[in-house]
Amino acid sequence: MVPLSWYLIFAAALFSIGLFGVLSRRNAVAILLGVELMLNSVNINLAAFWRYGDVSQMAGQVFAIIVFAVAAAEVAVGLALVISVYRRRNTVVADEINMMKW
Amino acid sequence: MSPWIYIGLFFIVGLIIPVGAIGFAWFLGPRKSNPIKRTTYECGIETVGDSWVQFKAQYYIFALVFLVFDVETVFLFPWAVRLGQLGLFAVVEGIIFILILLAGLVYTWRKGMLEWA
Amino acid sequence: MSFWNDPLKIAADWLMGIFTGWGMPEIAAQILIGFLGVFLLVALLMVLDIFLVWVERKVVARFQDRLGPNRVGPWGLIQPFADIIKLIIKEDTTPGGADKVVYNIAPMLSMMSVLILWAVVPLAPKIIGVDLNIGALYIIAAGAIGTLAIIMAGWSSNNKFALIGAFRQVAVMVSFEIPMLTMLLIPTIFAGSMGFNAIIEAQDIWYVFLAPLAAVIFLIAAIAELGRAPFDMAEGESEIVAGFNIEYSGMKFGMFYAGELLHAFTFGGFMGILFFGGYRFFGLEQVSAFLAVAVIVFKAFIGYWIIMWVKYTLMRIRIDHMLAFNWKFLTPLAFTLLMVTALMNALLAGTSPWIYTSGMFLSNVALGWIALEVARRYSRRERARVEGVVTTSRSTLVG
Amino acid sequence: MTGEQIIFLLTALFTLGSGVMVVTSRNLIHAALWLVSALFGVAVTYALLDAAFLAVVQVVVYIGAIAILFIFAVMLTRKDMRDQGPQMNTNWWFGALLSVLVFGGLFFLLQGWSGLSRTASPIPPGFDSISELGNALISPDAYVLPFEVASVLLVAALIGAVYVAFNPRSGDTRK
Repeated sequence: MVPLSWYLIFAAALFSIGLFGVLSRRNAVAILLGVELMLNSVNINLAAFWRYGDVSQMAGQVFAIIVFAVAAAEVAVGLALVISVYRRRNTVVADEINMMKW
Repeated sequence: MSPWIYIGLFFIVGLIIPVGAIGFAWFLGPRKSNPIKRTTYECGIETVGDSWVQFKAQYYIFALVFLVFDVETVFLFPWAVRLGQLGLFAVVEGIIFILILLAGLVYTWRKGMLEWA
Repeated sequence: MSFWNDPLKIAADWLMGIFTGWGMPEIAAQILIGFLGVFLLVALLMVLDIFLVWVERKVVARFQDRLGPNRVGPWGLIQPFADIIKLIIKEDTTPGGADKVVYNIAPMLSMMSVLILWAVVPLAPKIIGVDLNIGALYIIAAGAIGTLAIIMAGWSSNNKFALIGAFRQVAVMVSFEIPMLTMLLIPTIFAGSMGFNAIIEAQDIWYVFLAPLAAVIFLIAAIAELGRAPFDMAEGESEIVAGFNIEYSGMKFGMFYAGELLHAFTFGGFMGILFFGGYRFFGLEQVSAFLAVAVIVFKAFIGYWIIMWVKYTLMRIRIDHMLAFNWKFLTPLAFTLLMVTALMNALLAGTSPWIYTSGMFLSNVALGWIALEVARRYSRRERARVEGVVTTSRSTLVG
Repeated sequence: MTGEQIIFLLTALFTLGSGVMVVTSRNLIHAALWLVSALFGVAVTYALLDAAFLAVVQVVVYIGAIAILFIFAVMLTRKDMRDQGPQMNTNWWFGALLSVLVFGGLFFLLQGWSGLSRTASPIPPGFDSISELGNALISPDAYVLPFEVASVLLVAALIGAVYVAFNPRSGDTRK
């Protein structure tokens, strides 16, 4: 049987990889890819706590499903923003998207 | 034994068979490549420009609407499984859920986003 | 429990005895037996697939008043094997500039996405790969992998036609996935389970009588999902030739082709399972498991034949019409049907089966009629508007 | 080491390797495809956790919809698709350092928690997690409000995304 710690450490590692992607990629779409990894690692934790806690308490799975919805909404709006910026500024590099700066 | 092992076996066998077939054909088939053979097929005309052309934004719109509907419809599956036991209240909840969803579709429609041209 | 009722268990027990006799641990023997069973099923499917090539060619020939393959072997039965030999010894070209890894993975994924569907298909009361409680969603999940394979093939070929074809095909497939998902909900509501075995066991009355409109919408969505005519946007001899698989040759093309045929057959089977009682046919499935398998294969062939009939009768639809049809007609109709079914299911709960069935049937027919009437009114008005525009523009020209 | 542990470790390695490829691939389509394989690994993890519904939904939603949307978005912003320049920004080392620190911190925190070596009790026979999920999602004293709010959220996202990406002032060719 796999102990709970393995799942948690796995999720933490995935979260860190996603965080690295978010912090270091230049392309805005790639940043969103990193955010997806982070959301997934959170979901692994939720599912693991559901399984290792009281199975009849469905909170873990319900929250995981809500996270799916949030991820879908995030991708929809995030990519729409990227496309909108691309149409106006012809770039998807996050450093160059600085209209709000001054 | 967990049923997921069978699913995993199906995935493995489902990969082995095409890999085997393609590998077998690769093993038996001739391999005499030349630059003409490796050109891009466009009915005999020389390719102009990059093949990664810019796409109509409409494809993205349909994918977007699909994404939202897909996630919501998937949510309805646990609802549908329990519907028989839960009576009218659950039905009303589901109908509200679907109506909110359809409101989004109507908005997209009215904005003219579902038009192709 | 005799061999005729549960042959798989008998065979598995027998093999188990042999393997453990060799000193194999029980769990390893179990996995090995599972592997052998899966491999046998998939191998049978591939043989069936080869046979389907012949069926398809014969049937299309009859639809077009031709004879079809009739030279190689009796009734041309050996023809598909000749085709396969040709595919095997053909050169496998890769276009320059293609993304080699993605290009080679795509056909394998495409075939795999079809083969894994059979993990949840119940062939007889006891013969089912996995009786998961999520069978209905599993179909969609496998379809998602197929969609991905198409987009990979189109992108990696480094060809404009391939990429355009892939985009069109994916747009159509994902759009029609919504009505399909919705229609999967309706048998789920009736049976109270997403597992296919449970859905079949609950069908004392075939669901096609409870929800004829759902069956029709499911069929339309399935045909679009398969990418077959009249929804074959991926191909077009006069514009993008073969679509996403244009650069593929030899066995890799064969994988796409065989995958498409088997996919169509599989969805014929799903029609049978979801709406026509699966392996059940007037108690025949109780007699022997082999008869049950025969029943479901027969139903799958009927479904496959209907899909072919549609393909070779109707003409292609333009992509904008196709997507407009889906989003402006089919999707709202599917969700309305879902709401009506859920409501009727709650209102008619506890009544006798006859009232329940006729109530469901009548509500379906009424909804279908209303939808057609609305569509007719709308298209009449639209036609009048277009003609009006033409007239006014002409009059302005004259004026 | 049991079979389940071996499968878990293989899945975790596969997922983390794919994750690393997602954040380091130069080609964005490749990054999106690596994301698909990472998400598939997560789906296998759900299957290992006996969360059948989550596993299938993961494939349907992430691979079937979100990955497709990503690929479409990359195609629409194609100028940078074969960007030969650096894909990392200038202070990527800071991001790397911070990620390692976050992982180290989480690891350290987990070490101090007593429930860490807990093992799962077997699923009780007759327990159907999908029915339970259905109950939880629609019974008024459980999660019916999040269920409805999720619908509102998604519709809001749809409307917002459609408006942001394609509003008529953005120089779109549509009228």
